[in-house]
Amino acid sequence: MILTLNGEQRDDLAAATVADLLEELGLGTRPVAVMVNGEVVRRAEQAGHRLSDGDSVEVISLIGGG
Amino acid sequence: MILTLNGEQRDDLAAATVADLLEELGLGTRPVAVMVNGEVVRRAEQAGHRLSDGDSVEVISLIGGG
Amino acid sequence: MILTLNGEQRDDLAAATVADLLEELGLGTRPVAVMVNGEVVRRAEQAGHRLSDGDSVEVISLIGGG
Amino acid sequence: MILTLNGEQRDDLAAATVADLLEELGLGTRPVAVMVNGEVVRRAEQAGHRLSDGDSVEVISLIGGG
Amino acid sequence: MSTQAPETPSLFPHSSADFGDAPLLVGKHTFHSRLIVGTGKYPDFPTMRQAHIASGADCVTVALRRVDLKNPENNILNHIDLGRMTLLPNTAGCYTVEEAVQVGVMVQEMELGDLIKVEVIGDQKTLMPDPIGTVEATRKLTAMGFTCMSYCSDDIVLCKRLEEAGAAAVMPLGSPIGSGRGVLNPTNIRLIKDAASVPIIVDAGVGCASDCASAMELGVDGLLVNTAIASAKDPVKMAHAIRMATVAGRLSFQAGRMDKRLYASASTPLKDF
Amino acid sequence: MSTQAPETPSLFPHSSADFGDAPLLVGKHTFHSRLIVGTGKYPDFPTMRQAHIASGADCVTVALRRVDLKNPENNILNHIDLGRMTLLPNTAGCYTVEEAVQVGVMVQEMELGDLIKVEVIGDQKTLMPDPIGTVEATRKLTAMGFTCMSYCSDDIVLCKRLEEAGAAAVMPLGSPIGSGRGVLNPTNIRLIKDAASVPIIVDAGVGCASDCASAMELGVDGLLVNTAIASAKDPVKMAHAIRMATVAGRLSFQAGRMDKRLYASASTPLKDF
Amino acid sequence: MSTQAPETPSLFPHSSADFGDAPLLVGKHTFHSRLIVGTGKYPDFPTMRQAHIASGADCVTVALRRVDLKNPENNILNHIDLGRMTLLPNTAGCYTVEEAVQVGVMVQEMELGDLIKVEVIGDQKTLMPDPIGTVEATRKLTAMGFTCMSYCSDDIVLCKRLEEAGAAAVMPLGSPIGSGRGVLNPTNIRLIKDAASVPIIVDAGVGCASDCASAMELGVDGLLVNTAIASAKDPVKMAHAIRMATVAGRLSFQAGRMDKRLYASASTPLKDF
Amino acid sequence: MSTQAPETPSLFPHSSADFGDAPLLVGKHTFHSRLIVGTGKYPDFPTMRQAHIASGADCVTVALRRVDLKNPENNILNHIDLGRMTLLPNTAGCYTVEEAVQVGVMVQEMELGDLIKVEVIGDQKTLMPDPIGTVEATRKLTAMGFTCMSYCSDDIVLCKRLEEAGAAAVMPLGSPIGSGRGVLNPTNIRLIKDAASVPIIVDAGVGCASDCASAMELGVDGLLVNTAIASAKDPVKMAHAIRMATVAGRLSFQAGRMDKRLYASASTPLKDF
Repeated sequence: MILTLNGEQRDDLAAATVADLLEELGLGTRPVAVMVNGEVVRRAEQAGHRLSDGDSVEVISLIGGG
Repeated sequence: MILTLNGEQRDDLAAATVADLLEELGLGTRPVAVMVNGEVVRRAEQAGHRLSDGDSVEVISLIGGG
Repeated sequence: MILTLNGEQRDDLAAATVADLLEELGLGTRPVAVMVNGEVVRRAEQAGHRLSDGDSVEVISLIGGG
Repeated sequence: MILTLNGEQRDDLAAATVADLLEELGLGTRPVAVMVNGEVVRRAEQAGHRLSDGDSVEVISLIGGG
Repeated sequence: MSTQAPETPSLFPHSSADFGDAPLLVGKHTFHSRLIVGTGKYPDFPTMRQAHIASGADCVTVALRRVDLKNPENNILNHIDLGRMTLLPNTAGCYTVEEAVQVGVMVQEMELGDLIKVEVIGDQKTLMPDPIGTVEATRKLTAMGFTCMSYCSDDIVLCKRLEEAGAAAVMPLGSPIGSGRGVLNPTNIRLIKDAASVPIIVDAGVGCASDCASAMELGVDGLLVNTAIASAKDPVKMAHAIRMATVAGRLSFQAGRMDKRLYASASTPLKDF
Repeated sequence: MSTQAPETPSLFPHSSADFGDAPLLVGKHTFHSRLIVGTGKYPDFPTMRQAHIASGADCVTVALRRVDLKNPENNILNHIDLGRMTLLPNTAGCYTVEEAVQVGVMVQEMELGDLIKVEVIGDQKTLMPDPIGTVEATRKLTAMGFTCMSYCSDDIVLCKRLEEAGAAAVMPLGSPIGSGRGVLNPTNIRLIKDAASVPIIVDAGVGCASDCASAMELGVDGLLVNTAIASAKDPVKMAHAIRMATVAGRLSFQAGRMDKRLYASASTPLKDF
Repeated sequence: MSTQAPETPSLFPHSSADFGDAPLLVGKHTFHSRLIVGTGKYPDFPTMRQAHIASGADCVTVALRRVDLKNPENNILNHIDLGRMTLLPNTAGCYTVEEAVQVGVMVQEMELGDLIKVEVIGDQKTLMPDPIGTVEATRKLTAMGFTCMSYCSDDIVLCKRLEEAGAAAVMPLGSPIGSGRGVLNPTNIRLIKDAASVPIIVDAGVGCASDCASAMELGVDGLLVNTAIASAKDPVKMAHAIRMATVAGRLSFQAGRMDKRLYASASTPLKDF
Repeated sequence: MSTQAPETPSLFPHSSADFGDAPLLVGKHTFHSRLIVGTGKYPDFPTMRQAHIASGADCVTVALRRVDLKNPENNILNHIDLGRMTLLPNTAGCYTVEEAVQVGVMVQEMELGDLIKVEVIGDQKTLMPDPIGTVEATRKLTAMGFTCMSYCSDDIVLCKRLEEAGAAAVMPLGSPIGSGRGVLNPTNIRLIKDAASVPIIVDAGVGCASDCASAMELGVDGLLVNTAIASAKDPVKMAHAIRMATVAGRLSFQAGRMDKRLYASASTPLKDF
């Protein structure tokens, strides 16, 4: 399965769901938000949201800003 | 018939229509606009627009401004 | 003897010298400077400097300033 | 005879006096002032002021300024 | 202090156009002067008329208000040189889009032309314009066929939105109306001009001749000046001053000023003797 | 950006005198223009000559330096309209009273008239004038018969001392020479003018037209401008701009500006319908 | 030039609250410091952490961006003292209301609290906020339960509209973000504060300590400062400076400054001998 | 508006020395604070004393005048903490060199120490110092053994001449004494500091906390403040504000401010999602 993850094409990921993906990426404890194809996938839906070939996934967290 | 004309109560006016009123007021040649009860009475309708007791009439023209 | 003391005419003073005057005025412990007729009378000379009728005496000390 | 003329050494000048020098330099009609060895040579003295070997001569006129 | 100006001093230059500058184009209108003047606050009409002449302007604002029925012949248009001047009726005093549109209808009824100065006030104390209402009024009045000249704050994005809403000219204020404090934020005016595709005319706030020259040196296309002329001690003389300062500021902008330096640079070469 | 000015645009107004203003009186000299111009830093003499015409000035500074013996015919006086212009030789570049006096002797030798701009520099980096040396040089040059116009800082008491030393005009700087930053301390210039019995002429620092208008609005009697004209991209157009801004600033001062307000004051009466 | 500050200088005063001033109340939040700081542009996280301490602030902005998947442990929250600091996530970089709302959804997902700095940009070059979009985003985010702190231009009416749309604090900019030019239009900021019922916090534009003191002396409720600290040569020392200047400006406002005078008034009585 | 400051708020920081800054050295004297305060115009002595404490200053000006013979015990020295404060007697009110020297003789008679603030006034209305008299008085008082701190205009060359005449510190004014208008010409103050080998202390003109921070950011060595504290509505609170603003301005100068930009620069990275 090929995903666009934070702007890069990735074919090395095993995750089937959004929740799997976050775990696979090692982002467990950190506050993150996820968008799939431009829509936010809320926390409660992440385990149930299956990823499909060609999905565009954005994993968002905090950085410095003013 | 009592009109409110530019904010003052007037019972001394004979005019039956907006067109009559403008003539009675001696404003013939000057550009003016007329509102009756908050609505502009367009030039083409002024002869046909009859005034009624209690109407509020505003006769508007130009003054200095910046 | 009449002195002009800090701008006022005074005939009520018994002091014969500058040193006497300072003591009579009760300015003992405070830093003051004295001018007689426009000249500063230095500390060492105050005991020896006799006052004469008509002398103009200025007793100067510190006030607030910026 | 060697002169320092406006900062440059010159041995090519025939003039014997300041007046001669101005004529030799072709500055006749133009307002100029002349200093020899740091002193202004006034107009009336220019014909009589003989130049000597080693003299430092400044010929001054107008330029643009603000 | 003041010396009396001669009765009819020459009006050269009327405007920067007399020095070959392009005219000010607003919609289909061509103005030779980059200075627009008002008709409010003058001590009397004859002074206003003389000040208008002295200003060199060919566009003039007017407002709509109740006719004074006790003096129906007291008509300001008798005191404006309509052969030279184009009228720019304003919507001054409107607090809503609806009021501004209603004024527009009346302007059309009175056949005053297609120009309108769009003004929707948002605050009674400071008389500052309402950004959102002004955009909406500009959109509606443009749809009604008006050539809109929209009065607004010096908000950079707002000026762009007014242009998108159809404004033929955008008129940011220099400082609060009638305050006479000049352009308080030259940076904003410069950034507004940089981004604009329509003329930028500074409206409100200039108080004296140098304010006009400074504003024009920012590169804006024109100025609208009322109180600075009308409330000067000698309005006619001030109108001359402001006419010339506007031209001077424009030429100064075009001539390209010297660079500023922190330190000095001699204007006379170093002494060499 | 810049449009071409026509070859010979009218020069009305030459100066505020064209509006009935009194001329500028310095000692026994009467100048119709309140603008004095320089001759330094111009790209070439023809441009300078055109800029001088465009400025409307009738007084012009020059400096004394070594004749260029390789080009003895290269005479700046051939490029100054001596029919109109009065020469104002300066002592620029002098660091001592003695040097300034020596320049005075040469000015007399050259029969350049009785005017002299007294300048004694006190600091090589900022080219700021030496207050004490300038007072002394003014005293000595006045005793030699000169009508002194003394260039100085904007120190209020110093300006008074120069007047007491005989200066026929006092010329405080607006900002460092050649910096083009305008009048940095308008308060001082105003206080200097308030206290003065001789003309106050702002010399040095103005950079553009609005700087000239602002300075004149402070009430000063005149301006001396060199670099702002000579170093503009288009010196002739800038000379026109500065001529008109100087007139505009003078008229604006005389016309009496409106009061400034913190808050707004409507130029159009309140809406009544 | 710079001398080394000791490792852990005392932090007295943290804020004007140490002098009995009321805290800054934004919605249900109470901040003891009137200074809010950012997390952008710091040379490194340890410097940021030290600067945060030196600032005395108890509120800090953060932004949402893609996780750096190559460095998933590089978590800015590890470098913010969450015991003291309240997070203020921003919608920086959003150009539409929809984007801003989407950021709001993500902030809720990440359980970052109810505060949000609403920022809808309207111009790519100047990064100036979009007045209309910001009002609309404020309305929507407020409806979603957020305590909105809305970043905007210094348009007086716009600030009122933001308040009406639900903003718990309004944050006009002093000058363009990151420009460091201070408050360009103090008049506007003062008028905004006069009219406001919610806290006014100047956000963007201050460049140094005196800018902070000046802004607070206008009477505003607080400041948001990022670049002035982060891009100083010595950010920690600048954070101390800005902390103290903010307190000083607040106390100076409260203490009631002396009247300004055009002329002098002796601080020492007249000489009498 | 004003909240009550607690009775004895901590005085940290007393001065920038608490952050490792070098002390202020004037001749043989070492001051830990860069703020010098006055004793004029206070509502009463207890307020003055509290304000002095709040200022953190360790040097204080006093003046010489006739003893009030009706209240010979009314001695200002009883209200100055002589354990902490060094006295700086001034020659305020002197219009000639001779008067200033006479005050110097009296200061010696009164054994007030070797410091003296040299002030020779040149104009009764503006109270501006006489440049020539101040140089001469500095020379004479230095020869008498005084450590002179000479008060003067912001004339760049004059400041250099005062240093050459022996001044241990030069004290240019920011604006007319008691006017509270801040530093009117920051360019001059910066140029004076650049050229100086002795401490430069801005004396006169600051009116509020931000004026102090701004002045210190120019790089000067210290400030002398009287009226801004004494004539504030709440002098003690203002003294705290001015103490902290002086420290903040010093640290801000040392920390090295960010560069100014005409345009914006985002403090948050571009949006990437």
